[in-house]
Amino acid sequence: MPASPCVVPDTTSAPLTLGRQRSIHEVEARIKSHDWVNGQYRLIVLAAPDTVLDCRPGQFFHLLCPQTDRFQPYFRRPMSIYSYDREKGELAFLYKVAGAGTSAMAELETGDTLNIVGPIGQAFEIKPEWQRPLLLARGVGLATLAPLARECASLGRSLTVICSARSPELLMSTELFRHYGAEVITVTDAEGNSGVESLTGLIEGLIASRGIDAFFTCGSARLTRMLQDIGSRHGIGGQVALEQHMACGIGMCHACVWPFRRADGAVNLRVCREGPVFDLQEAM
Amino acid sequence: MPASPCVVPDTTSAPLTLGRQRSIHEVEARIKSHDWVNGQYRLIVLAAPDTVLDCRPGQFFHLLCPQTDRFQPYFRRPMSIYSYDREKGELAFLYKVAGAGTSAMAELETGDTLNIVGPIGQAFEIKPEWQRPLLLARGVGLATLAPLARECASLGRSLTVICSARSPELLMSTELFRHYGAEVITVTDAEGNSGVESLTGLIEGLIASRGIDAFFTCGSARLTRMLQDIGSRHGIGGQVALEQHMACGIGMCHACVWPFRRADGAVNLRVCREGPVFDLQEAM
Amino acid sequence: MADLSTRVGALTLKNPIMPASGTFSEELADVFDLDCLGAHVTKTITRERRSGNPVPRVCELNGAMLNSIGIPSKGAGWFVKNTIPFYADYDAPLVISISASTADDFARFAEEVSVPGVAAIEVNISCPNIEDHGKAFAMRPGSTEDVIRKIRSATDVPIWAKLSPNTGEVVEVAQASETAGADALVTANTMLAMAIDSRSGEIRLGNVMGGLSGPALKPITLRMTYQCAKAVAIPVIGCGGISTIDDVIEYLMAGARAVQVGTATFISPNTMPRLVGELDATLAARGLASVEALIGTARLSGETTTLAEYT
Amino acid sequence: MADLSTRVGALTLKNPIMPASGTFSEELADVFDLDCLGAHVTKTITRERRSGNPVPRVCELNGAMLNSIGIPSKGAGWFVKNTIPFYADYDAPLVISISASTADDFARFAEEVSVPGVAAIEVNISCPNIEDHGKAFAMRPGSTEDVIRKIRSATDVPIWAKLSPNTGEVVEVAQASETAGADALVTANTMLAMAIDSRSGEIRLGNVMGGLSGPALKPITLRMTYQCAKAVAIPVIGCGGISTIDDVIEYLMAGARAVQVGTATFISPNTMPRLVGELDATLAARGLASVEALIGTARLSGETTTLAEYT
Ligand SMILES: Cc1cc2nc3c(=O)[nH]c(=O)nc-3n(C[C@H](O)[C@H](O)[C@H](O)COP(=O)(O)OP(=O)(O)OC[C@H]3O[C@@H](n4cnc5c(N)ncnc54)[C@H](O)[C@@H]3O)c2cc1C
Ligand SMILES: Cc1cc2nc3c(=O)[nH]c(=O)nc-3n(C[C@H](O)[C@H](O)[C@H](O)COP(=O)(O)OP(=O)(O)OC[C@H]3O[C@@H](n4cnc5c(N)ncnc54)[C@H](O)[C@@H]3O)c2cc1C
Ligand SMILES: Cc1cc2nc3c(=O)[nH]c(=O)nc-3n(C[C@H](O)[C@H](O)[C@H](O)COP(=O)(O)O)c2cc1C
Ligand SMILES: Cc1cc2nc3c(=O)[nH]c(=O)nc-3n(C[C@H](O)[C@H](O)[C@H](O)COP(=O)(O)O)c2cc1C
Ligand code: FES
Ligand code: FES
Repeated sequence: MPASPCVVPDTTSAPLTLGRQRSIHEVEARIKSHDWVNGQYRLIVLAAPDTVLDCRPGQFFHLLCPQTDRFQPYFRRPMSIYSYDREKGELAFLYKVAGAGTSAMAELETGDTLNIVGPIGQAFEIKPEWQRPLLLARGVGLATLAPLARECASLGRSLTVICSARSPELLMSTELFRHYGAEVITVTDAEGNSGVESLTGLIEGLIASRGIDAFFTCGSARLTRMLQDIGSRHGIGGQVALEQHMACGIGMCHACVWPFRRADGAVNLRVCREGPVFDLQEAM
Repeated sequence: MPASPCVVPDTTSAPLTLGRQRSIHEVEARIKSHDWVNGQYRLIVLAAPDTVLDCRPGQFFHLLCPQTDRFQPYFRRPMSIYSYDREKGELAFLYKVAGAGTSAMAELETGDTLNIVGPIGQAFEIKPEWQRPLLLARGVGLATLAPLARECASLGRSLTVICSARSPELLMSTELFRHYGAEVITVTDAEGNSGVESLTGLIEGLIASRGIDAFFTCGSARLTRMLQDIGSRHGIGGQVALEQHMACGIGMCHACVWPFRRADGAVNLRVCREGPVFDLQEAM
Repeated sequence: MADLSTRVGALTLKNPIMPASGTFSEELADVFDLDCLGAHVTKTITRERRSGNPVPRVCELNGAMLNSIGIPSKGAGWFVKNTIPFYADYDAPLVISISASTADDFARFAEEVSVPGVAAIEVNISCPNIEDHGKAFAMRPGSTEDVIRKIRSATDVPIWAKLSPNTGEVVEVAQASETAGADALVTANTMLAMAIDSRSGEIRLGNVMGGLSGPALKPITLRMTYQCAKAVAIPVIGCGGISTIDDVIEYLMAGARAVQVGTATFISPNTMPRLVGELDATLAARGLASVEALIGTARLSGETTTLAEYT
Repeated sequence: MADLSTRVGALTLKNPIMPASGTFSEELADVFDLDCLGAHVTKTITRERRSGNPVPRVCELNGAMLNSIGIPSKGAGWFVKNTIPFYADYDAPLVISISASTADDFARFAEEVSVPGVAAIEVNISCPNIEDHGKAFAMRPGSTEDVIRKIRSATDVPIWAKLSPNTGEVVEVAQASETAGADALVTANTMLAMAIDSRSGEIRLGNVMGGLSGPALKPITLRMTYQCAKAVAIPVIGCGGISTIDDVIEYLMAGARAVQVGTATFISPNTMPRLVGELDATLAARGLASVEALIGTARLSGETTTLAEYT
């Protein structure tokens, strides 16, 4: 029996032998720019082919961080899409330099390439009845909510964004959110207004004053729980983007499960596949 | 019981806690130059501290080749001292770029550092009765014999050197040997004069014409056996520098053993410790 | 183009590259055409629904990973109704991996999943995560022979026994599998291991211990493959740490008739199609007409020095 | 300065860093002052002269090595006359490693080398290279208990049992050692493995198979250390893949009271003195007064998510 050789998608230009649909692509993307946003976060902008730019807010990519002298990450690292632009052929990630992988990634320079797999996962859904959403972002959760804010803007939603960070220097993208027409409120641990109590007060106020009718959040288990409470009291729905340790990133390994409440009992769902965006109230 | 902390020799300037003698040192040496000698061999010259420059011909160093993108050697690599110069503070190795370790090493640039351990092993001994030695070097064996030629010259020995290589372009250091006053003869596979038969004829002739009274060789099992034959026929003694795969390089692991004939039967000796220089006739 | 096909017992695979159980699923069809693989191997399932182990379920090491996924399972019914039909669209043979806690349950379950579309059943008698910290059927020849024999009498579908590196009796377990009627061996599953965060003291898996996979495992499972291929007449399928074409070739040389790729797919989802292409190119470069020409060719170097009798 | 001392049974070591058998010898005194080590551990010897295995005896892998040195030995007489006296010049306790092919020979040999200057006898019941491809006393609790009991009755010197990762019964073997009277366990020896040159098909060790050591081994032997420290009351000494201070700390956290450094010394002969210094610095940086404060502190993360019962 003669072998039918495999075509490695994206890395060769040969056509597929069978026409089944492929939505996730592995590509080497060249770095257009790579800058520090503050002392902890970097923004990396890639020149990306059309194939991977069919993105939606809330989706992520799985990045192959390089091996360097000092850092030998093995797994890929999941990163939310911070922005994507088909016209410019650009894809950007905003990330916190933390452990081995992100530290290795931080050493990449303009002109280097980064191997990326994506776009992956379920995007945010802006339901028709959600006209006045509140976005609550803590730390890096902001990267995840940025494209959602753009989408809300383009759908004409009246948008409120609360950005929470440890200190004012670590607040990011507030200008970007304003640019999307959002009312932006910042709270920080340093200023003492980022705790659950004061935030609850603030949000209850916003519900009254601005008619908030949906919550979107990312980046903090504590704040997610708070929004669940407020949401259930006020009958406000919403979505949360979760983070969980991943291996494969595309649904094969079941590393990234998280428990969810469902009508027929609790279930474990894969953050990489059924998520990373989930119904706010279902997340446990 | 309070601990007495270890002093890591060479990497700190603290004095030793106990005065026992140390002859082998691990140092980071800076690269002064690193050039291709021909298509296969590179010469690396290091700025080395006095501690490691108490060298003798035939000894070697154990080199920690770097980890690079393409090559991840794990063991050190043994390399004969090609030259050493206490006054200039220089130490040089002439090496063939072959597998992972030497290929990784070849990527080092002037100014980089190389971690070296040495000097190690038993040196050549130029016995008083050995007045007219013949040095027979094949390929990289030449690197090993170069400092011996210098020593012979400084001891006023009348020196003959046969350099054997695959092709004339791969012959090296013939000028260096001439500079030490040696009569230099080159043979190559390409010219068809490097085989055992023609070399035997050549050497028998040299014994007659130049009164050769000792053999030193390195780099070829075939030529070693040939010299053993000629030597035993003519009652000419000598030494051979052997190569064997090594792990520790300093005598601990018994990886590098080689069998030798001794009066009381065969024994296995460590090339890194009892060698790399051995009696020509004893090597099996 | 070289002949990449290989036979594993009664099955002919169009090439020797297939996924390892638990590191592959329908979702990979989002990345490449799954029909370029020699076979499809599904994640181990159990008859009943199960949730698997607590998170964190994975951690990365230098050139390796640990997992304590366990065997989350949607149950036999769901699997037969949803998973098996998905693979019916492909030409590549479907190998399903099953597990159970007693030999009788194993046999009953094997019978239940011996349905059209299943080309072979891989029996995961070696999963180190479930039950008593890594003890499994595959630890002992006796328990292996018992479970395989019972499965054998319950199904006509070819049986692949997936062995464990956690036993000191690999050869005996391999022979017991053969004796009991297994059609092929897979060498091997993950090795029981552990990791601790040196800063916090936290154990890095929710289940404390987990299975080591990836490149660091290769020298161990390559050894098992060689041992088993020498010890049994049934085909052996190599598995453990394969990520490069050299790895594939080494396993074939050690005697494997096919190989399974696991963790490497997590690092690059296109690893398997890449290896198929590289295998073809390597055979061509070496002037070999077929994969067959590589199988079992490992040998001692002629240059091994004979040492003296004494040191 | 922190208190680096540690107790291993009756012995107090000034620090927990010592060499692993077979990766250390008198020659290392050419590199640094051996008295900075917690103990000295010699290469395994046999009573009779032996030559060890054919070359090549070692090969390098990615972040690991294989060895099939075997046990070349100059014999008991030479050892007692030459090696033991060499170490008498040092304060660090001397641990000698012995091997034999029967339990009775082991006992006789232990008695013979129970001479002044020997602080402990490490019994290498786990060397995977000799005799039938890796089968050794340490593969089974029964054979372990038998050999340790016989040695116990032949000597009063503390006995350290060096365990093997090649068994599926680590915990049982550890407990058997304790029951039979061992004073400490060393976890562990090398893991049986193999390498093939993918270009030539040559098996890379003259002995076909050999022992895996170095960083790739760590997750396996760290797991064994944790298992053993939980299962026995006697001290456990960790060994396998240690090359950084983080490795040392992880073993201590897993429950080891001391550690042995092997292959890393081949890569940098100053590894052990460096680790002693770094251990001191790490304790200081963490505000810990002693090594003791780290031992056995590994624990599960409080943040482990409780999953749903079903998938
Ligand atoms: C869907 C998704 C989207 C994300 N988007 C962003 C983003 O836009 N910007 C950003 O800075 N971070 C984001 N994160 C978190 C980011 O993945 C981790 O910060 C990153 O993996 C840490 O890697 P490291 O090498 O710095 O840390 P290490 O400590 O070296 O990581 C070790 C391992 O733990 C995993 N890990 C550690 N922290 C996390 C975490 N919070 N979530 C998941 N895995 C983790 C790593 O992936 C790796 O496998 C996202 C996570 C997920 C799951
Ligand atoms: C005492 C001594 C002195 C030497 N002097 C020189 C010299 O001056 N110049 C020079 O070019 N070469 C010399 N060699 C040989 C040199 O060590 C090897 O060419 C080198 O180790 C090959 O490494 P690699 O990374 O290129 O090959 P790889 O194939 O990656 O090596 C794999 C393993 O095999 C070992 N190995 C391979 N070939 C040899 C060999 N011939 N001898 C010992 N180990 C080997 C390597 O050290 C390594 O452990 C010497 C060898 C010894 C023992
Ligand atoms: C995340 C993960 C899940 C696995 N699940 C299973 C499984 O369900 N059944 C099984 O037999 N092996 C399972 N394995 C083991 C693999 O099939 C394979 O034997 C092992 O990972 C070694 O191969 P690798 O090094 O190529 O990954 C799993 C491995 C990983 C990494
Ligand atoms: C070259 C070599 C020789 C060894 N010889 C012995 C030995 O004689 N006796 C023994 O008990 N262990 C021996 N070992 C095993 C080591 O003592 C140690 O258990 C193992 O290498 C794991 O530690 P490491 O990863 O730090 O090297 C040897 C290991 C190596 C690498
Ligand atoms: S990371 Fe593998 S299933 Fe989500
Ligand atoms: S290389 Fe270790 S003894 Fe020679």
